[in-house]
Amino acid sequence: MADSTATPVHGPELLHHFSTAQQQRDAASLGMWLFLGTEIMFFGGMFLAYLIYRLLYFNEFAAGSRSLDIWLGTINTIVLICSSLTVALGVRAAQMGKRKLLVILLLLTLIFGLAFLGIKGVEWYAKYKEHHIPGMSFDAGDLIRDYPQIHIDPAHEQIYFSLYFAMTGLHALHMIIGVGMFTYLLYHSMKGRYGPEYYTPIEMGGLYWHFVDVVWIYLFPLLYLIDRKPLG
Amino acid sequence: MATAVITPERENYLNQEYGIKSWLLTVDHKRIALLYLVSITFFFFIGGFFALLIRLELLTPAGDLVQADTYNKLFTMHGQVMIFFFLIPSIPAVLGNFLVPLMIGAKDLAFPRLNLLSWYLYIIAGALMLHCICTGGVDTGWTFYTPFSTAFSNTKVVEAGVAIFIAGFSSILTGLNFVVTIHRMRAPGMTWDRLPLFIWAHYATSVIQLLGTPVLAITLLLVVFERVFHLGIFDPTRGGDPLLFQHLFWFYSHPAVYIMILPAMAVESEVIACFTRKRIFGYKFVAMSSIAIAVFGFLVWAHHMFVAGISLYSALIFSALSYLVAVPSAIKVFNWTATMYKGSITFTTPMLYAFGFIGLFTMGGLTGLFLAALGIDVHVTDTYFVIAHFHYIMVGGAVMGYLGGLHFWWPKISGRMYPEWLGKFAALIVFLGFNLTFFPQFILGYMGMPRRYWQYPPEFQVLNVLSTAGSTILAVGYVLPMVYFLWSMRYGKPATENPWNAAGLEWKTSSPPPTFNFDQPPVVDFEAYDYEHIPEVEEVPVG
Amino acid sequence: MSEHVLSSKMYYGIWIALMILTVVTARVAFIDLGPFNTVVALVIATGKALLVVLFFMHVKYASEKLVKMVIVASIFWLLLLLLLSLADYGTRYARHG
Amino acid sequence: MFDNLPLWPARASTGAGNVDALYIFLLLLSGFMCLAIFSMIVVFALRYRRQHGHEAEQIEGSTALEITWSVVPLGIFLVIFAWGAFIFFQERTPPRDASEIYVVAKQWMWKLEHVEGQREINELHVPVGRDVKMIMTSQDVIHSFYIPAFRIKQDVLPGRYTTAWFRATKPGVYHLFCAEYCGSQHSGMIGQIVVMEPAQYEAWLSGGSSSGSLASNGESIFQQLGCVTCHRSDTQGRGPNLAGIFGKPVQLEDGLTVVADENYVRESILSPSAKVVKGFKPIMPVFQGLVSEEQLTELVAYVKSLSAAPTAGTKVRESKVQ
Ligand code: HEA
Ligand code: HEA
Ligand code: HEC
Ligand code: CUA
Ligand SMILES: [Cu+2]
Repeated sequence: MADSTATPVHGPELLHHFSTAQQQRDAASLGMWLFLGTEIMFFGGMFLAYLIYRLLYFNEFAAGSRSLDIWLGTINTIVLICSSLTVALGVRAAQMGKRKLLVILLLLTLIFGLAFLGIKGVEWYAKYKEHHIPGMSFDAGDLIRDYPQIHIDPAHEQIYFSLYFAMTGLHALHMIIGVGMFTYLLYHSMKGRYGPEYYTPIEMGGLYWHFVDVVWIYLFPLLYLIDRKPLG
Repeated sequence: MATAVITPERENYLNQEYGIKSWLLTVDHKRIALLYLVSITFFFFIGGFFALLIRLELLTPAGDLVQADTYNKLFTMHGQVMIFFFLIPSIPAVLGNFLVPLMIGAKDLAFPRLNLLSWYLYIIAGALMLHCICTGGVDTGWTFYTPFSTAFSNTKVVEAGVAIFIAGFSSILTGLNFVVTIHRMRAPGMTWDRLPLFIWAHYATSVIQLLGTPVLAITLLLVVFERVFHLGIFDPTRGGDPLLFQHLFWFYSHPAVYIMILPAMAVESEVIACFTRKRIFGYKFVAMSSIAIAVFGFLVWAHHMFVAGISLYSALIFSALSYLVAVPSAIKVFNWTATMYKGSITFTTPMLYAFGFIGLFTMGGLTGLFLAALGIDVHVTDTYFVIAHFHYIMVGGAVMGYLGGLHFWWPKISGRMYPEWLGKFAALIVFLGFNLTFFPQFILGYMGMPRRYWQYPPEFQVLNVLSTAGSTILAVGYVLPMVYFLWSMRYGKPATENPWNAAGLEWKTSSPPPTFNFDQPPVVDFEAYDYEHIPEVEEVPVG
Repeated sequence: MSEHVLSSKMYYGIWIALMILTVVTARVAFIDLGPFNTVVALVIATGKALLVVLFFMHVKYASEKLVKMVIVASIFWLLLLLLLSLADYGTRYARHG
Repeated sequence: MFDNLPLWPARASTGAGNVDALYIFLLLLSGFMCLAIFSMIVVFALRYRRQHGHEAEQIEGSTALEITWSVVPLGIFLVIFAWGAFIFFQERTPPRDASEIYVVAKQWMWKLEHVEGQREINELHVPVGRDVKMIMTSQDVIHSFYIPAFRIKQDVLPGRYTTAWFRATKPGVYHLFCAEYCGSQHSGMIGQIVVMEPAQYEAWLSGGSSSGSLASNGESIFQQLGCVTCHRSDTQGRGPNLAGIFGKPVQLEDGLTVVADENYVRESILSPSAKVVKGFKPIMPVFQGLVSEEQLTELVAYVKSLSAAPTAGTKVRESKVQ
């Protein structure tokens, strides 16, 4: 991927070692998909930790999940879905050579991406205020008070929040990388570099963006919706 | 290396450009292979140096040469350097990098810049590791077991963890590049059933790198987080499970042993075919066994945890699965042996290494079967039996494969022949020194000597002395090739295009190859190992 | 990868479906379904993920087999990690259902 | 001759012979395989070495052969697996009436406590011919309890109990090693297992100083920490009556059932909310951090003693000691 995006500024550029443009594009696409495969395993390690501790410490996970702001979580999911739409439309615009539209859509994507990060930041800040950040005078006392019906071990509560921060943190890191990537793509689209003959970078960036969206699609129910039903 | 370039008439990848910059900014897979060659050799000697210190300390039962803490750092860094900075990149990043495009008739890997990036990642990781070594080191064992690594060790765990994390990405990128290259860049006519077995095995290796290494990355990251922020994920006092770390670690690190051995098997298939002048017996089965190893290799990781406190049932499952992965290895050994039947065998240096490989790998593999047997593993786990097992495979197998391959393709890489008699002599020394070093360790292990012991009960001394003696011989055996390879770059006999009279596309271009590998884009209309169509020459022209 | 261009209507359709599913999953979480809350949440998430992968990422129309294999293999490996680990955790504590 | 070069470890437990038998079988099998493969290689290498006028004969391969040399080894492997699993199963299932020893590992020593109350450090006395079960935990990192002469090894984990058992067969002094790397003095975390004739052992037992049986110490801790206020010996307490629960299945609030083993009791004390007994409110306070690892073993021993049949061998002594 790094190679195809770094080709000289004008038009469809065929790197020396490929024999056809098709070959070059297929290579980029396979490379990107393989990379996304590795990403699945990267997040997979955390999913395993999540699965084990959720089975062991369900109460604490439920309480932790309740303490998250479901409104912000849902809104953020929607924001990401919208950004995925603009990305998909952006790839389409590039395919069809609508350069202006492409620029607008990329811009929108960036705005959605930044909005997501902003909302995430707000949520994290709330957690900071509530002393729910592990390692920073963590305190689950409020949860123990708020949910007297379920018994909460503060140590196990901390494990929930550790995983919450590890998972959303690494997801946010991916978002930040995505924003960087899309800024680059935006810059080159404004220079009119992408069109029907050459849009591989847009397409590859799009795949990455959608993937990060898919990860969030799972993180949302796993972290926010563990146990929201009314307490008996 | 840049200065020692030879000057044949033809233009080739070595003499096309000169100067440090032309090397550090190269995107030519062959030059990157040489960059890797130099850097992993460096780390091999660092790791070897630690090994010698370990062996010297163990000469006497008392801990007298170094402090206990120093000893702990020595074996930790020996393991980490040897595994992550030498063996995992060794064959793939040097020989694989050099040969994968040549063997399939491509001009380069699919992503040349990514290839260079992966070398830079390796160098960054290596520099960090070196910094860590020089400023105090780590003492967790190469396995980073929690909660020792997260809460008790006072050494530079974070730095080592980050270094290995980065090295992991280097490894992932190499694997990614290979898979894409093998899928997309084959020359016309190079169908899957014409691929050299070298390519098949590298393909399988890459798959493991892609699917396993990310798990190591996240695991190390979690260890770092745990150490810095005290998350509690691996901390038993907070309800964390230290065994979760072991599951995650071995999910990568067992398959990683196949990242180390598959490429060596790749080399042996080429070498044995060439020096028996035969197609490898059961080509399809050997090819498929590589894939099978890559897949089954992921199903057995908890055999490193039989006494760690996992449940009885899962121990049974993982023990049974461990035997499954041994079958494809057996297939390979039997097929190589069968290939020699009715061959026309020459005893060149690479072939001697191949003999050594088969013998020592078989012994290492068979002792793996001991370890996979639950009842026996309980007794010998964490003893020198395990140490002997994996050095037999990794040093006896993988390093021999690497050295054999380096000799085999040296004429292609450097354009010069190495001195054959010295090569054979060194191979012999390596073989003898190796066995003297590691065979006594099997006995030590069954006697009950635990590993990672700085001092030990006196009755173990004699065997330890033998082992230490062997390691000094081994050191000579390793220094020799380095010396004569360097020598040959200037004084060696110039190599012809195909000095071994071997099959394969890499031998159909000049030695050393031109920058884009082939003057004419090759078209493949022959099977792999078509030795029946290659006339025998009178004398194998060795230098 | 062919240069098949999907209609923008299709994209909007998928987008609306994703929005609806998001709202549904958030609402359903408040209804007591016993152990099925988790199941429903995961089924919906998987449905959404499939929509994104198949349509936004063009796997359904424009991708070759190899890409599909890569996806299936990665998910399969993830399941290996999860399920084989559960072989330990599921039986380690002497717990009965 | 083998004084400073012993080649085989002492065999001093009932299990050791089983392990050796499989080991010898594997040695013979591997030796045979090596011999077969190596001699084939040597013979081929000499017989088919390059000669003038002799070309290599191209042979494609043979599916029949391939299948043979996959299936036959697999069959052999399965035998090894089954054999090894069988031994392991025995190693992992302590006999019901084994006498118990509590082991607490810490950087870098072994603390061993007999139920009768004897405490030892880095040394364990046991009689010949008795089944002994170790219930082990660690105060800090992972250690591993290893007695080569008995062919047993088990990692000792912080935060929970693991167990191992043996039945010594030969009097003598044997190595006790820590086999899991645990920091600076890992190699110094060694000790001795002293196996004695039963009579000698009794003498040692009564000679040694004892600070009360584990269970009786546990009882007094049970009083001190106020456990009795809730766990009374009738059914009136706010907590369940603990008599007779050990080793029996316990119904939990969430519908599941667990067997009350050492780990369960331990968890019930340290983190009571993790598994709440059916019919009770989760009101029991968390004792994590309030009891030491030793006190915990004593409490566990006490809870256990409440379930022991009054005639059980180990319990008889209890009144005598102290
Ligand atoms: C390249 C490295 C490599 C390779 C290829 C292997 C291959 C194998 N390993 Fe090894 N292993 C390590 C490197 C490797 N290992 C390392 C580094 C450790 C220790 C890590 C640590 O703790 O630090 C280790 C530890 C280790 C353990 C854990 C020991 C312990 O700590 O308790 C086990 C247990 O099952 C094991 C088993 C096996 C098996 C069954 C194979 C099989 O794949 C072997 C298959 C090969 C053969 C079997 C030989 C050829 C077959 C025949 C000739 C067939 C004929 C035979 C018959 C019919 C009997 N290994
Ligand atoms: C690829 C992997 C690899 C390789 C090649 C080696 C190579 C060697 N290893 Fe090692 N080893 C491991 C991987 C490897 N090892 C691992 C993973 C562990 C476990 C660590 C742990 O427990 O955490 C281990 C542990 C280990 C131990 C056990 C330590 C302990 O548990 O206490 C021992 C002891 O003998 C040992 C010895 C050796 C020897 C003698 C060599 C020899 O083959 C080395 C020969 C090479 C040389 C001798 C180099 C020659 C160089 C010179 C002579 C010049 C030196 C001078 C300068 C640098 C200027 N190794
Ligand atoms: C405030 C009252 C209270 C105190 C004090 C108390 N417990 Fe409990 N204990 C309970 C209750 C209620 C339960 C059942 C609910 C549960 O499992 O949490 C229980 C359960 C248990 C169980 C599991 C019993 C079973 O039937 O499975 C054990 C073991 C136990 N307690 C031991 C102790 C010990 C040891 C102490 C003192 C260190 C102690 N308890 C102190 C109230 C108490
Ligand atoms: Cu305790 Cu090693
Ligand atoms: Cu393994």
